[in-house]
Amino acid sequence: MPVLAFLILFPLLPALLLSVVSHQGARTWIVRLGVLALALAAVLLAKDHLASGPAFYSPAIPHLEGAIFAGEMLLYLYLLWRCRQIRALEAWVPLVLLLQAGVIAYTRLGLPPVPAERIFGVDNLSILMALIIAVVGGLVCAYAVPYMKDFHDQHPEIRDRRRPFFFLLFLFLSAMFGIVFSNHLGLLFFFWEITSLCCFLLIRYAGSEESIRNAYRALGLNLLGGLAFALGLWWLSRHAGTLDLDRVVTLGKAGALAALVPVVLISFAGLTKAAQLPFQSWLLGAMVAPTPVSALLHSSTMVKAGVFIILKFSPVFLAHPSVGMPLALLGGLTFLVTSLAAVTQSNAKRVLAYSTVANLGLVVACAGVGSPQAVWAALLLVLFHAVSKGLLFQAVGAAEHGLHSRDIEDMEGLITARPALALAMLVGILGMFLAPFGMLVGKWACLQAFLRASPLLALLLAFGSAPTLFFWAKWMGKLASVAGRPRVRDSSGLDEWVSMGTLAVLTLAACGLFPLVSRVLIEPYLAPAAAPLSALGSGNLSVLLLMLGLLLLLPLAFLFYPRRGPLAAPYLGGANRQDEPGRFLGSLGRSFGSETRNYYLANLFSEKGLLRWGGVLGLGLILAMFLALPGSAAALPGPAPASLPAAPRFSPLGLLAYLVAAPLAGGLLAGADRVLTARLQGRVGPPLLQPFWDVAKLLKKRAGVVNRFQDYYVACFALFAVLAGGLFFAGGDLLLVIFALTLASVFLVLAGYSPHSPYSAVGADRELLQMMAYEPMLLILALGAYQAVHSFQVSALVAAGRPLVFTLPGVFLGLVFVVTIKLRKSPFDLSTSHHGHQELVKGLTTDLSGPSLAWVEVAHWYENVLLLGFVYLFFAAWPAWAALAATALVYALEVLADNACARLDYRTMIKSAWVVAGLLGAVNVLVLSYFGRS
Amino acid sequence: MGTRTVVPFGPQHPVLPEPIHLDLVLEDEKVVEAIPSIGFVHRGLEKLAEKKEFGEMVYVAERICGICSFIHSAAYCQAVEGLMKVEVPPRAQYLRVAWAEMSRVHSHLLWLGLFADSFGFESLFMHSWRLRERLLDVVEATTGGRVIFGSCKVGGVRRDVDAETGRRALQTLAVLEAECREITGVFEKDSTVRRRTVGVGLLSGKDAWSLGAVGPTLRASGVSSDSRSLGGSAYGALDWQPVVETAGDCHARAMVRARELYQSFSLIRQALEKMPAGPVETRVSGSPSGECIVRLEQPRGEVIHYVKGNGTRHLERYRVRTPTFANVPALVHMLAGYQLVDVPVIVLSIDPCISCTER
Amino acid sequence: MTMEEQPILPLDPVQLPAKAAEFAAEGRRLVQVCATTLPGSFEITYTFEAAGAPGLTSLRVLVPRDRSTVPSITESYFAAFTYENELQDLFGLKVEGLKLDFQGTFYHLARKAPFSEAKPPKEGK
Amino acid sequence: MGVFSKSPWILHYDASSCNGCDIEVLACLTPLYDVERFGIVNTGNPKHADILLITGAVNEQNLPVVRTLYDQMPSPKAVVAIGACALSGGIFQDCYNVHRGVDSAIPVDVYVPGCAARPEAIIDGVVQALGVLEEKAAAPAGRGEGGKAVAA
Repeated sequence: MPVLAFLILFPLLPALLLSVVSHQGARTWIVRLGVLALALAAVLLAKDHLASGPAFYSPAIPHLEGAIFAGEMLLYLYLLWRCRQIRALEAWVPLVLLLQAGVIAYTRLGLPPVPAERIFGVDNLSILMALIIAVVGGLVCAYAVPYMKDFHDQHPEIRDRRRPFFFLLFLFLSAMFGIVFSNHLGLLFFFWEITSLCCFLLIRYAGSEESIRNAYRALGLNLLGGLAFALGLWWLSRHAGTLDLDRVVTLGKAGALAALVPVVLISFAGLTKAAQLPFQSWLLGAMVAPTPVSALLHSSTMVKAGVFIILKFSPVFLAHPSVGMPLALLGGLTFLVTSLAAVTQSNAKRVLAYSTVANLGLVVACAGVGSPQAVWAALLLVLFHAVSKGLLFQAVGAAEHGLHSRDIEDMEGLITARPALALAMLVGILGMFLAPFGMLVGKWACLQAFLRASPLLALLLAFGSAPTLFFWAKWMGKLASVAGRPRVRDSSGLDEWVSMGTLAVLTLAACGLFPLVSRVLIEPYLAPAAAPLSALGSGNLSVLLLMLGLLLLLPLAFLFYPRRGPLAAPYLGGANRQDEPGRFLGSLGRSFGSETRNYYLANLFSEKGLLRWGGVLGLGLILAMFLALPGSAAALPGPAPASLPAAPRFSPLGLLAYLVAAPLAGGLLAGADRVLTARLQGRVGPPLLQPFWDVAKLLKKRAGVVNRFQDYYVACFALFAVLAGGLFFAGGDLLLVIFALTLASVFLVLAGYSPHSPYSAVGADRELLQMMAYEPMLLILALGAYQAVHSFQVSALVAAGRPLVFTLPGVFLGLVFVVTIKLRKSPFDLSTSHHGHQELVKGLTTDLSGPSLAWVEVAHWYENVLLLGFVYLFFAAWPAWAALAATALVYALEVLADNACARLDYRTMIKSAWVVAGLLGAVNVLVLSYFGRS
Repeated sequence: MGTRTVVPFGPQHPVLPEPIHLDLVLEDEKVVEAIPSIGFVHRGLEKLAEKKEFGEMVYVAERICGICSFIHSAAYCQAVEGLMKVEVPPRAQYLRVAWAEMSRVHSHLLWLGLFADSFGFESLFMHSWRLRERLLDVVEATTGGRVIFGSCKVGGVRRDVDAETGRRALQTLAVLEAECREITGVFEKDSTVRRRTVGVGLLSGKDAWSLGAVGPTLRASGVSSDSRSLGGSAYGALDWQPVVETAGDCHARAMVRARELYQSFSLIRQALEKMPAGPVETRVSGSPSGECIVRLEQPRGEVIHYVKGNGTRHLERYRVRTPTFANVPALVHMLAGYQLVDVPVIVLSIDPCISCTER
Repeated sequence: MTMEEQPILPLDPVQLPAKAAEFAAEGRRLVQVCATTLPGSFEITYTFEAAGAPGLTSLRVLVPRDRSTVPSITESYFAAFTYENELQDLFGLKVEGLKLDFQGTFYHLARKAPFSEAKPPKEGK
Repeated sequence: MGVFSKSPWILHYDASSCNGCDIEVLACLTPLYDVERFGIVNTGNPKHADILLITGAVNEQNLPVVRTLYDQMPSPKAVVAIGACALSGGIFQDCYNVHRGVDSAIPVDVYVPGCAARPEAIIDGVVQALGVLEEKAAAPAGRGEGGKAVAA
């Protein structure tokens, strides 16, 4: 109890000190010591409580209810006074405020008082949240001290109000601790409204017209949530006679409307705070605040409070899917829509904001499902997101101070201009979307949880993941593009680097440490029977660790890598200027540096349209939640606990066979492709073994890379492609295979971005578009396989009694369709092509030559064998010769299509691949899950 | 820092057999601006007229371009013959038509292949060029050359085609014509080809005319303009009609050329069959003086040969305005607003001949 | 040998843009622009074709060598930019009011304005 | 025979040729001649190419382009000049914008005469270039560029 009180109350001390101190040195030390104290206290709390389990405290606080009421009324008065700058269109803000005040006043004064039994509570969820708030939030505060000094140095026009600023930061932390430790909903509500207040004041910090308007929007939407919260309190006071959170959850699970209605109302409040559709606009608008505020709002406070309360209710949603499922779908929809919206953005902070909304959508979806597996996934997501997003916002802030821009396009070439910062940003981005890093593990867990609850959610995740892949990877590409910009000295201060460094290390470590976090912190919180970690499979965890190890160790290889050949200029159609090889002589005598710009796909979908329709659907789902209330009074039995999948069986023999035989088979397949193609074209064609000669020749050529990063990326591409295939043929987890394949492809894309040549870069962009096109279908393949045999293990799929092609005809056709893209066959050989010319010369591989090109080729052979392995799965129940014949037939058909089609454009590719995935794959999965489970 | 991708398209680019350069300014893949740069094959051959006598200049004229070779030599000869008031024997007139149309078939088959390559349809490219070799066999049998015929001279042609050679040529052409139907059918109907060509590179008839476009580029936009209608050589005596399409897009341009294949087959057949007996050249004496503009229909459109003589063995001015030169403004006009993938298709759709353009 | 009608109308360079505008209004197509270097001047011929009417009509201007400027017709005929850039690069003429002016980079030449020298042709052998 | 003879990848560039030789180079790839039988692939990208097939006389404007393309080809590499113009400037050697043959710009290994060079001659030139490539691959790094051979 004392530690708990310390966490809530102690931040007020630095807050008050900082509100009077304006000396930079003193401020630095107050913040450092304050943050250190908080972090230590949080760790202490964790240490004390992890062993003892959940605990409740009811200290005798005199006049608690009265004090809360008084505090709330003061808050309303202050906010009302603050509303004096509003415009006519914002008149709804004070209206909501007054309504809320009225509801609270009526509840407190007009209804008999409800006794509080358990005022504070500690469980593993609140410990996890406390750790995030103390560590990540604390680091953001430390980062803010030098940042804000720079900020005011650079923006002399903005009034220096750093004293209230730092006061608000620590007040925010205090209120967040209050929220996570309060079991008394009345008290929790008070802290809730304080965070709204802090958020409002911090957003309007710059005092510009835009910041004031956005601050009012944030306030209004949060007050709207607050109104729902207040109504919930009123309903509880009137019908349930308790305001204790744990009691409400218990009542809710049992199906009492007295508790169910407030649960939905308070969840609504959580949705507004977590900026879910259709309330996402306030969080986007909050970008006007200085970067530490964004970092704080997105990583450890505010939006996390929103999902925290919803997660608290997850047992209720598990028991009442009619209420939980619309909520889960709303989360899934938010994930899909805002991920797509992020694709259209070039403003780094907006990309980050949409990504936050999207990931919180996943957390909400998990909470809506409510199963132990889902909650486990949600907690992992909350943790990893806090770390990575905190890091990313800080890195963007630091970049902004150097570049005077937050546009991703302006971050081009940061890898050589500001390597340390670029590395921090790259780690943050890796942490957000790629295996083996945190968020991807979280998404993986989500997928498993969704599959057991509703395949529809899993499909939303499958489609939503593809755009995240696209926008993160293109950002990485910008950073990695070696644009020959001069090295810039870093201006970031020590505290900024400590903060970013710690978070970067945490992001990397999360991959290795998350099983520990899961065992110690998260699993005890879940239902006793649940063992979600083992559902991922311990073998898979070793694979993840292996991947991480490879990623970290590979750069070391460069110490021993011989520097062969001089660096070459990028390919520029032969128009390179002799004096400056990176520039070219254009028309009208103009001289250009090679300029490349990412794709924003504004001609495929618009941010506005997405949000409008997403918002309408989101409102509909919220309405559905309320409408489901009357019918859900009777508690449904939760779904039977899913049986744990059998321990993965790894077959070292398959792995070995793949490692040795795949390049042979891949090379022969490539040779057969060329011979067959030649015959179809009325030619004789090359010898069957030609591809081997080609690779042997390339290996003997002198290297001519544009920069040395290219070799690293190509090595990673080859390595992870081999790893993906090896995993598959060892009978491993299909999802992990797909993740490893994605990781490999991202490295190939980076190899394309790196030379900063328009041809390679457009090729890389197109490769990403291709990935975005086929990724949903690959995930659907895994989903379908799971529906069919209740396992992701390739070994289980091979052992299926009935050929999958009969169970999953739609998935099979969809797969064949996207394999065309992945095999680089017409009509979808957009990014590079094995034969024939295209508008991009050789696209992605234009600036690779000699040995690096050879490795790309060999990696493609490995990849192609893996892809045909996917196809083989559908026939695996047949005798091997028949299955192989069927697979060969599919390959021959791909070659035939390659020779019978013109190349289409990328828009057609994305649309058709998604439509095919949706119509064939997704429908197949849904049909199987609703009708096939007999 | 720029906000748009700038792609240096060429001068070396595999989709362009000849070097030109475009500064392509892109947003995503949308072409916002496309400014051409030429001159990579500019030799300045018009000025050779000062160094080579008018009779030798035929060799230069037919090397303005290795694809449009024959018609360049024919146009040059016709221009000089016009200055010198030389009457070319009728048999030579018919032979000139036959060879001109053979060079059109050769050029169009070549173009169909390159056009297919521009949208990544490699096998269609291969088959177009496979058929073209058949036509080159006929060319080789009648002229001795494959791409540069060397058969035209001032006053007539250098060699005759005997009856047996003519008969065999017609037989080969009949087989070839049947095989061409297969590939032009793909260009016309294949859904992926249509997706890449229909509605791409739109050019209205009005724009085509006012931008000075010529040949299939102009005729695909609904304007019936064909220099062969002037009745030069033996065209006035043969039965044919200009091929016109109305859609004004890349597909229409391909269709004009595909249909012209069959028109050319018919013209070759008519010319070889109706060819009167007699000599194939007139002796020329004296030196040219005066000036003359001759227009002939190249596979790529109207070509202008302008000669000005001053009574010496050397022309005072020899000037060639080639069809691609005339089509460049239309090309620049067409490119803006389409996608990067459409650029090769649109560029190829005018059947650019840079060697001609830059001389 | 059939020869079409090819009238050539002499014109003062000053009148050129107005005449070109008139031709454009009549719907004539620009067929070619051709320059010839004469001993004391540049002879520039602008050839047009009227829709549906046979024959080519040419306008001919003489630009004295010492003046070397000629007005552009790109206002009426955008397509003339290729010809007029060629005039600038090959003949060393200055074309005034040229839209899309390559400023001497239309061709990269080994020799500046190679056509500007009026070389008396050798007499025949 | 080493690996270079088995997998010669070519780059074709037209340095102010009249197209005659260029279309014959392309014709080599197509069904009648089908040089892919010998592993020859037209890459269209200097960075992937082993043999530069160059047609036409080098002119003022493409001189830097030819040099850039040659420089961007990774060693070992060979250059085959195709056609009368590439050999000497041919009929255009007196033109004001022409720099004579290709060897005035970059080292040439094999000369293929003809106007236009016939596909058979071009293929023969490439075959000779294979020997040059093998020689250069065997020679110590940095040496062995240049050299001469004449195709029939």
